[in-house]
Parts: sequence; structure tokens; C-alpha cells
Amino acid sequence: MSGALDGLYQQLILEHAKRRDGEGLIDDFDAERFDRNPTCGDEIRMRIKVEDGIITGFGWEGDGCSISQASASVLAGIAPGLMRDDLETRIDAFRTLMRSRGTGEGDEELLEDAVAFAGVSKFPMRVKCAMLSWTALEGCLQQIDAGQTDAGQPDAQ
Amino acid sequence: MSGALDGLYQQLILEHAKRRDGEGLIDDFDAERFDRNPTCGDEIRMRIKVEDGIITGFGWEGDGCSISQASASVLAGIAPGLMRDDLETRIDAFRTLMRSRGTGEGDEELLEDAVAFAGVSKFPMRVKCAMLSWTALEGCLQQIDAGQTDAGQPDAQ
Amino acid sequence: MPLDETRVHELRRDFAILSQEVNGHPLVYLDSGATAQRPAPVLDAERAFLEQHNAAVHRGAHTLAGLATDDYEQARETVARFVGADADEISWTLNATDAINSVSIALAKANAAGGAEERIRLAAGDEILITEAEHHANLVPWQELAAATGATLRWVEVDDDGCWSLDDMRALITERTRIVAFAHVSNVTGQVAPVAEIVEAAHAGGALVVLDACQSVPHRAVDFHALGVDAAAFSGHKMLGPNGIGVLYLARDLGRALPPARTGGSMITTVTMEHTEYMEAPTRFEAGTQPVPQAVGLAAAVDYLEAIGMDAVEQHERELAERMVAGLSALEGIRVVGPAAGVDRSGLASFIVDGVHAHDVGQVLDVQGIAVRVGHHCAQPLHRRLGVAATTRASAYVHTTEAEVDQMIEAVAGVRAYFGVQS
Amino acid sequence: MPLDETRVHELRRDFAILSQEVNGHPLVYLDSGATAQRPAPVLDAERAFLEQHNAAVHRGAHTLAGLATDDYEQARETVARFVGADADEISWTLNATDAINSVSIALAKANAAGGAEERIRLAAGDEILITEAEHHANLVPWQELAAATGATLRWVEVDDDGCWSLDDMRALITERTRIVAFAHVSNVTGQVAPVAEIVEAAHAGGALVVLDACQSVPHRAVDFHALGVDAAAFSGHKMLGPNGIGVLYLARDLGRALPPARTGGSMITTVTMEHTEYMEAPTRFEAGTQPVPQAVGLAAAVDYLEAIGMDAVEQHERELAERMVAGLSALEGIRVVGPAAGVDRSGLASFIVDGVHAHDVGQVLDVQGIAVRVGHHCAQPLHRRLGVAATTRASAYVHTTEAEVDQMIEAVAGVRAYFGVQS
Ligand SMILES: Cc1ncc(COP(=O)(O)O)c(C=O)c1O
Ligand SMILES: Cc1ncc(COP(=O)(O)O)c(C=O)c1O
Repeated sequence: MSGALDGLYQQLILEHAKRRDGEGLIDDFDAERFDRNPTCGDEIRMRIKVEDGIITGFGWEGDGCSISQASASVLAGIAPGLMRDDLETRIDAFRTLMRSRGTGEGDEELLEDAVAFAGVSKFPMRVKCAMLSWTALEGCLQQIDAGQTDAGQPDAQ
Repeated sequence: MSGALDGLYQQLILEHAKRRDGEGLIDDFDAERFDRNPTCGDEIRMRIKVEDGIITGFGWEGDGCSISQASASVLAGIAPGLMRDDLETRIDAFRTLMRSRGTGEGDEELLEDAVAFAGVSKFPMRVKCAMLSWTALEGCLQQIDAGQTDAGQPDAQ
Repeated sequence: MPLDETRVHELRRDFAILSQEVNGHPLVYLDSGATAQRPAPVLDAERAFLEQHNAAVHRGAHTLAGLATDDYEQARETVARFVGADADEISWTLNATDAINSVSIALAKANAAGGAEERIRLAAGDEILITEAEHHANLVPWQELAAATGATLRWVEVDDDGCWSLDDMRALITERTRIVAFAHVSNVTGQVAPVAEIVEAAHAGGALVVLDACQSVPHRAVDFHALGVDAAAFSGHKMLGPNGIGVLYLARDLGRALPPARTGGSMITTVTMEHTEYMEAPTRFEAGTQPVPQAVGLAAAVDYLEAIGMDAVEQHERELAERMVAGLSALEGIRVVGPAAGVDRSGLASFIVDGVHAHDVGQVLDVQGIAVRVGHHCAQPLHRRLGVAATTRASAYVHTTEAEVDQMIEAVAGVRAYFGVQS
Repeated sequence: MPLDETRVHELRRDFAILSQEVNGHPLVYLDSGATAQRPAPVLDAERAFLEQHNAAVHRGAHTLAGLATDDYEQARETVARFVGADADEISWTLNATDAINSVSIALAKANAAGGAEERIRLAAGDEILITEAEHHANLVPWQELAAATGATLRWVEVDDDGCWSLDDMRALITERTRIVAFAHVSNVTGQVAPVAEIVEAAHAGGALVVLDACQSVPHRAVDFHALGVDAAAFSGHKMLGPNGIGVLYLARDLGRALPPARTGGSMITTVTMEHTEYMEAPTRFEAGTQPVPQAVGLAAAVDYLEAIGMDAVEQHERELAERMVAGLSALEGIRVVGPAAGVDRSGLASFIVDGVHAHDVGQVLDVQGIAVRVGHHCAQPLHRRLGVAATTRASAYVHTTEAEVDQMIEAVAGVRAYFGVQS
């Protein structure tokens, strides 16, 4: 079994699933979002703080499979300190990688530890697990644009 | 074509479909019933009068295929003058004939002209056309037993 | 490529049922308007799915579930594209009747719950507008909605041929009209409705347009976005596809506003014992296990129709309809209902045989192997207006030949003589 | 005749899908609880119908229409007999979810229209009683009915194993209770409800009993008349039959009292523009073109199950369930939910792997060709009570072997080590 699975469960992913970097909700925040993957029940609540267009605070709480939890943990290593435009570029790059059905490798400069998820793209049913926290973050950014701070709608798919 | 059809459209049936014996509603009646075959839209309204257990009045109005109309006309030649129990025996005999799927011939003493319908039993989809007026009559008899005179429920099948 | 006799004969080989004899005669199936037959590629697609990918979709994490989900969503894309819709505007139902009921039930629910958006709220004084020619499926649900909301049901009347006019429809669209529902193509007369013009008039007054597309989508190119309708319904079984599946089109805005008619598994995000939150369209409208193999079969039917080309289908049927109308009208004592010769009609002809009940007409044709439909065709008000309880309808499809039409006409020609009706 | 290994291996040959490899391993399909696979006789029956008899039923007068109608009504007889019902108590729906919704929607309609019979009338203060273990399909529709009528939804709570007790149920049945709805067999825990006892208590107070028979009818002999329930629902796709067809059982009295949820063609006697009269049950509940080939396929599935014998099916699954429970419980860090060993349970086991999310468990099994279901199984409240978002469920059917169960257990045994979870 291990052979087939190792592309999916990279060592780095299993580690992040345990480390859970960034876990815990920050109190001082500009946007909060709750997203859920209704198929498998994975869920995440995320709060961010943005100052002068830079992500200065990031925290999350969640429940779900190792892929979804590791993905949030990896994101915690990427997002803080970035300009929001830069962050959006990275979210797009991650989405492209996830949709590559095993053909993409990911740009390590942009995606850092998140390139470990390249193998997930070969498992179409797990892509949305990996995307959950990234979509939540995108939702937070959109909220800031729209000037709302209420918790988002549960994700429809 | 004629060969295959002649078992169904006996000359006597085609004649009755035109003669329409007993057509016209009687004014002095003990039971009235409206029945409809929802599949093809055939319908009949029937009124009967019963005195001392004998059918003394019988009239109908209807719209439908030649089989259903001829069947009402034939019934008009049978019912009047009969005791109601005798009539029920004949209704049962006719139903048995109709359900025989081509195997029955019908007892001419009981069914008179109605034996001409024997061929209808080979055409299962036409059986309910032939039965329409007989079922309506049965409904009238039941109404008299129940002491009602209101028009019956449209037939469900 | 036109659908010429050679091509039609090629297609016929895909329909095993057509090679049968009925009552000692080769089957002439002229009842596609009631239900169409399925070509082998449709049957094969469904079976292949069931023997290779079958699993519960959107639920499992295992490989088959993933494959089944892909097939299922691919089918939605295919069907959506076919009718000029986006995939999230297409949800599956039991049949077209269920699709229309889903709209009327959802509207009743939205009203009862209160707080519904203005455009889907109905009240006493509001009007629902239909036509006298509607199939019961596009009539009775609106009677029910009127009863539930206090709105009034109004209708455009038909003329002696069973047709209604755009002018009459326009005259009845007022500021009280909240819903306009009508058949794109009538299943009895074959009349084709001027959809875009009605949509314009209805939308000007803020009314929603619900299109019964049961007899159009199978027989001609249809583009819901181009037509601008708010909702539409059609059935798989009338378009060479499976039974047990219907399609509900809800334009994105309406899909967002409508509550689900049915609730249950696979359409929720969060359920507590006290409260439930629903997914977005189309999933919101798909409670419980869906007709997945049927969706796959329906997509195969779409592929089959597209390989022929919907313009070729329409053209083929127009020619057959003209042939039917001309041939039948030329007979003594036969009256064809529907649009006058030369006016657009779909590939069918309903007719009245003077002095012979439709049921007897159908019987005479049946013993010659010719299958037509007799009755009120689920349009009693229309038939009442035509002054008959029943008509006989011959309806064609891609596999219908000119020879079959001629055979039907010839059989009809013998009917009155057989029953001894004088000319 | 018991369902021994020889016979199971014979049966497996009927299921083409089972002979596939998945991820390089022979498929081990342990997701029959979500959707079952169809044996060749079911696929063949449907195809034969479509290639020989397919036509619109109850409508046409032609020969095919007659043959199709016979097949269709014969299917109804077969299915009715299988569940201890009369044919006129069985109507077809899209799926079980649709069947339950048909009851809740009809009850809401009856109440809104006023004049409904006492026993189907609900008002503020009345109670609808369900359990915390219900599938969303037997939960959300009752929330909706409560909202529509002002009635209160109450529920029996489950214990740490996800099971509820007859005593708790009885205690909650009061004179205010108008409807008691529950699953005959839970799709998560496999718990079997004491139906007859609940019916007795419910009927004593004049409440109706609605049985979710989705997980019982496919897996054991069920007799609705003997159980005395007023309504019941199950799905074709879970019993070796087609998707796109569900069954609604309405005891004769209730079938007479309930209005139709959906309206349209083939279920009316008379339609005018102002008013519609409906047929009697079961036709009244079957608006529009029905899933006729699916009904034929479902009857073939019933024949297939009866040839095996429902007692043999039940016994086979009981043995497999015991094997699953024993094998899984023996593993370190695995908790099986549901009834204690020795208590009746259906052929499934849902379990929690300490420290590993169900989705990851399913993934590890899937790469070994083992298909199980992971998630909340459309029972979020139950899972919330169990303290997890998701469980892993293995569910068996007639084709499941002991070797397959053992393979699943062995794969589960390796999961925690793979994810480095300490014991
Ligand atoms: C107990 C139970 N009830 C209801 C349902 C719903 O059945 P369907 O999805 O076929 O409508 C299911 C299956 O999903 C079930 O297991
Ligand atoms: C115009 C029209 N509308 C609605 C329907 C209902 O379709 P279905 O019976 O497939 O629900 C039909 C076919 O019977 C139809 O011809």
C-alpha cells in the first residue's frame, strides 16, 4: 500500500498535519470566514488581520482529514508578511497545481512547503481537501474588499 | 386488416354502436351514476328505476368508442324487466367473459347480444371500454342498496 | 448533413425495438411524442456505467465514487451545453412533470415561509398566466399554486384549430402577472410558441417565464439563455434518453432565490435537529440519491442527437409533418388540428375522424402494426374546446420514414369505410 | 438454502463490476449501504423491456402500450408482494427521499387547504417524533412540515454508541404526537428498530407511523401489513435494482386521505381550467411519465433476492457483521459504533479510528482496492453526538465474502501505523 499512497501523503504533509502551524484564532482581526466541505465534513474557521495591504495576522481552527489540516498549517507558513496581491498570486498558483491532475510540480519559490501537495492533484477527490484553507483565505480577502467582517457562507461544494 | 379486426368489431357491435338503444336519460329514477374511463376519455351517465326489485327504467347518455357505446346499447336490451339479483349474475357473467383473454364464449342465455363481445376479451386494452356501462350499472345497484341517489365518483381506473 | 432516407435507415438499425413485428406487421412507431425509443448507444452507455463505474456520487472517497461523480457531472455539462445553459442551472428530477412541480411547490413554500424575495412572492390579486392548450403537467401545478397563494389563474384561449395567438397572450400580461407558463411546442397541435416575444412582454412587467420544453428540446435546437426564460422543464424519455430522469433548468438568479421543493441527503451543508442549511444550486434541488446512470444515458442521447444535428432533426420532422398534414387533410371526413399548412409545426399531426371515435381509429391502425396515440393527450381543456373527447396523434422522430407516414395515411383512409360511416 | 461461500461465489459472477481491478487490486466493494450493484438479470430485464415492449403506459391503445402496461403493473404486484402490501398501496417515486417528501409535502398541502381528515391534520401544539439517528432524508422533511404547520419536532436521543431505546421512544409518544417517523434499520449503526412495539404505542394515541425502510427492505424479509405501519419508503438502487426509482407505501386508508404532492398527467380523471379531479391511489401519486423500465428492473431485483431467499440474505449479512465487529473491535484504537455484540444489527459496521480522520482511513483502504464509505453518512446529528465529524462504514451484501471482510480488517489494522499514531 505505501507505494501508491506516498505520492499523496508526503512526509511533509503528515508532519504538518501534526504540527498544525498557526492553529488558534487571533482576537484582533479584519476578516473571518467559516468554510466547510459538505461531502466529507472537513471544516475550517480562519481569521486574518491586514495592515497597509500586508497580512499581519493569521490563525485558524479546523477539523478534517490530514490533507486539509496540513494544508492550513502550510498556509500559516506562507501568508503572514505577504502583500495581499502577492498572496493572491500564490493562491492562484496553488489552485493551478491542484487542478493539474498529476502533471504539475509547482513553483517552489511561490508555494514553498505547499509543493508537497503536488501529489494530491492525482487524487481528484482530495483536491477540495487541500483547497479548503486556501479558499477560506481567498474568502477573507474578498470580505476585506467588500468591507464586511461577518463569517462567510458555508461553501457549497 | 379486416380479418384481425373482425373478432373485435362484430357486425352486431357496429350496429349497436349506431342504434344506441336506451339512449336518453329517464326523468323518474332511483339511481344515477357518471363513470369515465380516464385513459381514453370514454364516459357514461346512467339512470335506473327499480320497483319491487325489478329494473323498470333504464337510460343512458355517453360518449366514447364504438365498443363502449355498443355495450351500453346492448345492456339496454338486457336490463329492463330483470330482477336485480338476476342482473347481478349477468354482470358477473359478462365480467368473466371479458377477463377470459379470448378463451370464453359466453352463455347466450344469460348474455344475449352481449356474447358478441367475446372477441373483445382478446384485446385487453379494450376490455374496460366494454365494461364501462356494466360497471356503471353495478354502481347504480350499489347506490340503491346504500340508499343514495347522488351521481357516483368518477371511476379511478 | 440532412437526414435523408439512407441516413434514416442507418439510424433505424440502432433501435432494436423497431425491427419487431406487431400483429404480423413490421412495427410503425408513430408515438414518439408520448415516449421515444432508445438507440443502442444510449443503452450501452448506461450499461457500461453500471458495469464499470457505478457508485454513490458526491459522497464516497473511493475510486469508483470518484469515477461515478466525474461521469455524472460530465453528463450535466453535456446536457447544459445542449440547451444553452450553464451546468449549475441544470438539476435532475423524476420527469418534466416533477420539474414543473418543483417550481410550483418551491414557490408555494417560499410564500408560506414569508420573507421570500419580491419576484417570487405571490399574493391575492396576482396572476399566473397559462394557455388553454397546456398539458396537464403545466396546468394543474399552477392551479395548486394559485390555491396555495390566493393568486388567480388566467389563460389564453385557443381557436377552432387549438392554437393561441401572441396578441392574446400579450393582452393578458399585465402588471399583476407574476408567472407566465406555456409549452414551447404543443404536444397536441404542434404549434410553436414565440418564446422570445413572450419573455420580453413578461419581463417588462416583472413576471417569471416558465417554459414547458418537453416537445421542443427533443426535436429542435433550443437555447435557454438566448430565449431568456427563467425556468424550463423537459424529460429524458422523450429525447431518446432514459425514463426516470427529467431536467429542471433554473436561470442562475432564480436558482439562488428558490427554496428546495424536496429536502434530504446530499443537498445540505449543516443539519442540526433544529435547523438545516442548504447547498447552492443545482445540488440544493437534488435531494437523495440521484438518477446517475440515467444522467449518463441522457448525455449519450444528447451525443446521439448532436451527431445527427438538431437542425437536420427539425428539418426531417418538418417534412414528415407536412406530409402527414397534406395526406390526412386530403382524406374525406378527416380534420387535422393545429397550425395551418405552411406555419411552423413540430413533427406530429393530431386529427379527428368524422363519425369514428379516436379509440377505434387507433385500433384499426394497431392491427396493421401502426402505433399512434389516441385520447386527450393530457390536454382535456384543449380537447373540450375542439369539441371532442379524444383525437388521434401520429408523431415522428429521427427514425421515421416517409413510407411509414404514407402507410399511416393509407390506413387512416380505410377507417371510415370499415365503420360504415358515409362520406 | 443458506448463502454459503460456494453460492456467494456463484452470485458474484452476475456482478460484472466486481470482477474489476481498482488501483491494481481486485475490487472489494463494501459500500452497498450507499448504493448496491446490479446483477446481470436486472440489467437484462430492463434492456429486454426497452428493446421489446417500451411504450407509454396507461395511455396508448396500441399493442406495445398494452404490453408495457402489463409489465408495469406486474412489477407493482411483485414489489408489493415482496413487502407485504397490496398493489394499490405501492406508488413509484424518484427515490426514498422523494417518497418521504411526498408524504410531508402532502400533509402540508392537506393542512393548508383545510378540511383535511382529523388524522392527517397538524397544528401548533401537535408533535412530530423522530430520532437523533435519522438519515437527513427522514429528518429535514419533518423540520419542514413542522415549520409549515406550526407543529413541534421532537426526537429520541441516542446513547454513546449511537443507539436509541424503545423506552425513550415510548416516553415521548404522547397524545400530542401525530407522526412517528424512524428508520427500520439505521444506515450508520445498523441498529434494528422494534417497529411493531412502536406502532402499537403510536396508534394507541392516534399517531401515524412513517417507516424509513431504506436499509431493511434490501437486507431482510419485511412485511408492512404485519408491521402495521401507515407509510414506508425505500429505494431501488439499494436493493440490486435501478436508480431513479423509489417506492412509497401508503396503507390503504392513508392513501385515500392524502392529497397528491405532485400533479400533472396520468393522475387525473377530469381537468378543466378551473378545477381538477384526481384518480385514486396509487395512480394519484404518480404524476407524469413513470420510471417504467426501472419498475421492471426493480421487479427483477426482487425476483433475484427471492431466489436467494431473504432469510438467507439476512443470515449471511449477520455473520459478516459479526465478523466485522469482532475483527475491528479487536484492533487497538478502533471503536465500532452501534449495538453491542450479540444484539441484532444489519450487515454493516461504522467505526472511528483514533487519531486518524475517516477520510484518510478511506484513502488507505481505497489504494488497496477496498471501497468503504467515509463521512457523516447523511446523519450529522448522530455524528455530532458521537463526537466526530465522520466515521468509516463498511457495508456488505449478498456478494460479500468473508475473505473480503478479513481483507478490510487487515487494511484497517495498518492505518494507525501508517499515519504514525501511537497506540
Ligand atoms: C436510512 C436511509 N434513509 C434514507 C436514505 C435515502 O435514500 P435515497 O438517497 O435513495 O433517497 C438512505 C440512503 O441514502 C438511508 O440509508
Ligand atoms: C407538452 C408536454 N408537457 C409535459 C409533459 C409531461 O412530461 P412527463 O410525463 O415526462 O413528465 C409532456 C409529455 O407527456 C408533454 O408533451
